Amino acid sequence: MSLPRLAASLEALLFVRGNPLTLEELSGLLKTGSAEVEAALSELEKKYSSENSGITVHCSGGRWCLATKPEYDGWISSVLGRSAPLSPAALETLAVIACKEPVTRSEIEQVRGVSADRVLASLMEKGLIEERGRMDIPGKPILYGTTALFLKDTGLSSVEELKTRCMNEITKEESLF
Amino acid sequence: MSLPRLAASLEALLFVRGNPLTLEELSGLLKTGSAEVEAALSELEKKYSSENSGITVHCSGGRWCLATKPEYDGWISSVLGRSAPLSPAALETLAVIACKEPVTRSEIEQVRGVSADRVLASLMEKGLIEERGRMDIPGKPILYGTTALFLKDTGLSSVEELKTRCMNEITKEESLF
Amino acid sequence: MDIFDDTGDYEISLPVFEGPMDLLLHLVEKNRVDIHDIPIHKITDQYLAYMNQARKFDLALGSSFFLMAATLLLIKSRMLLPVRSQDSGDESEDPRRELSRSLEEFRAVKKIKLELEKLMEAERPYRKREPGEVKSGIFDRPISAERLMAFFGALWKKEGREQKEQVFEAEEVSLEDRLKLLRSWLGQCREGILLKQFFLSQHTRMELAVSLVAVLETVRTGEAVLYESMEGLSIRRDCL
Repeated sequence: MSLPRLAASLEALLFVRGNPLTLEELSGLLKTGSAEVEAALSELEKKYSSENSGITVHCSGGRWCLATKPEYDGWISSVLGRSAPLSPAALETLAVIACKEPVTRSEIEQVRGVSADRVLASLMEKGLIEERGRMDIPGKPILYGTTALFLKDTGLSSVEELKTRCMNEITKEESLF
Repeated sequence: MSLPRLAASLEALLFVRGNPLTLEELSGLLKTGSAEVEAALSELEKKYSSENSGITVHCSGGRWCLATKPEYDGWISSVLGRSAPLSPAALETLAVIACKEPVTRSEIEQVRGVSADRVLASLMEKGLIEERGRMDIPGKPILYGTTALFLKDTGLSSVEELKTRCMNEITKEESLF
Repeated sequence: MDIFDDTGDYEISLPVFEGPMDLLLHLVEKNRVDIHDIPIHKITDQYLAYMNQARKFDLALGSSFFLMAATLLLIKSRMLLPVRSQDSGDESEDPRRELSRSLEEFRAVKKIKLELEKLMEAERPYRKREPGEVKSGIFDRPISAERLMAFFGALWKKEGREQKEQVFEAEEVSLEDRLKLLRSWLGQCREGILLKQFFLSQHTRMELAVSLVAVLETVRTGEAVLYESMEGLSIRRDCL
């Protein structure tokens, strides 16, 4: 397949699959080497940047997808509305869950020192966390964990990546002393 | 807004919104006249056709959306397999229409108990249903019916055949009890 | 209280803390003390001072703040007790140990929270496609007549049942019925279906409830397995 044709196929593929895909997945689906896929991705990137285009290829967490260009964010938000950013309490709860998943409500409350009822409901509603069954102890408390949407919204490839990133940061800071 | 800029905004908007939009809706969202929107749409169309692009603007039933180019259909189907089947909602709506055609939107919604707006647009755009004139009652609601493509895709010779087969099946089941 | 407000101006509002841990960590960092050797006397005083200030400012503090205050006072009183000689070598007897560990954990969480905020902020402007009915111009061909009939049949029965409901005002949804529906879905979509989609196709609470039982039943008998797909929790027929 010629490069422009491969790039067009890639574009169609990324468009149909709304979810971000890794280079390996793309290479598998397109039945071509990852070097070719990379070339096609940068071909697309070039096309979107050179033109007056509202969309672009976006990579985060090692996964590629089509997305609107950031400079249109303000405008799209004004037209379609934007979801409110998470409250500090919600972010903090999400951090605890990402850290310890699967985790019960009482464990979360212990770490934060405050009730987590409402925050959990709101995070569930936003689709950022989900129930992961129940713990096998008296009372059978619900276990919570993060979702695929959480990864999509943060651009992380896995929850482990988050931990690694923070650990590196902590080690870096400590080595300063 | 300049035409290329408007076209890019339109592209971003159509991209984010998964569902097709009418010219009036687009004009309202873009806060510009429908003539300008039409110009921007044909600008996009031109851009997609002149280039090696995998996607295009697509209009059906008076609604616009971004879609993959028809020539990629076979390839995407083979690559993604059954990843883009009709949604259960679409299938159910199709069943209602096949059952009662010609039928108005409000009749469909009455049977299914949910709004049929989006699903109808999607079935229209897939060419599985079509408008069959309007009912002669106040409001003159559109009547919907299945298309020849629907018969081709289901392998049925007529809609009556579906009804007969279904009736037979139900009778068979009921005779078991 | 200049630990909270360097200007000393009481008109300026007090910082708001998410919880007692948040306040405690703030005090530890403000005083630049070692988290493993907290000057409990000083920190407790400052903690209580904040609570006093909060009352003056009409800031509603949750019961959790009072619980922590009690814990701090307890630790403080334990620290005042003379250490018995046989215990002196035992480090684990330090009443502050539990608190240090909690604070350390909370500090790690705060770091992750900041990282998350940064990541989400960076990702937000890149809008992805909203899931819609129209994924592309393509769809599966041919539509199996059987699959359509399954819906057809379900609808037929539903209409019949709804009429019955009007008479008896009771909803009858059999497990068998839902199981059959689920199985027909599973049979048609061998690569699996989104649980959410299946549940959304149910129109009444009773139908929904029985559908859930149907899902659990198929999982229990090993007929189907639940798995995590990119779109969410899904179910598919267990081919093995």
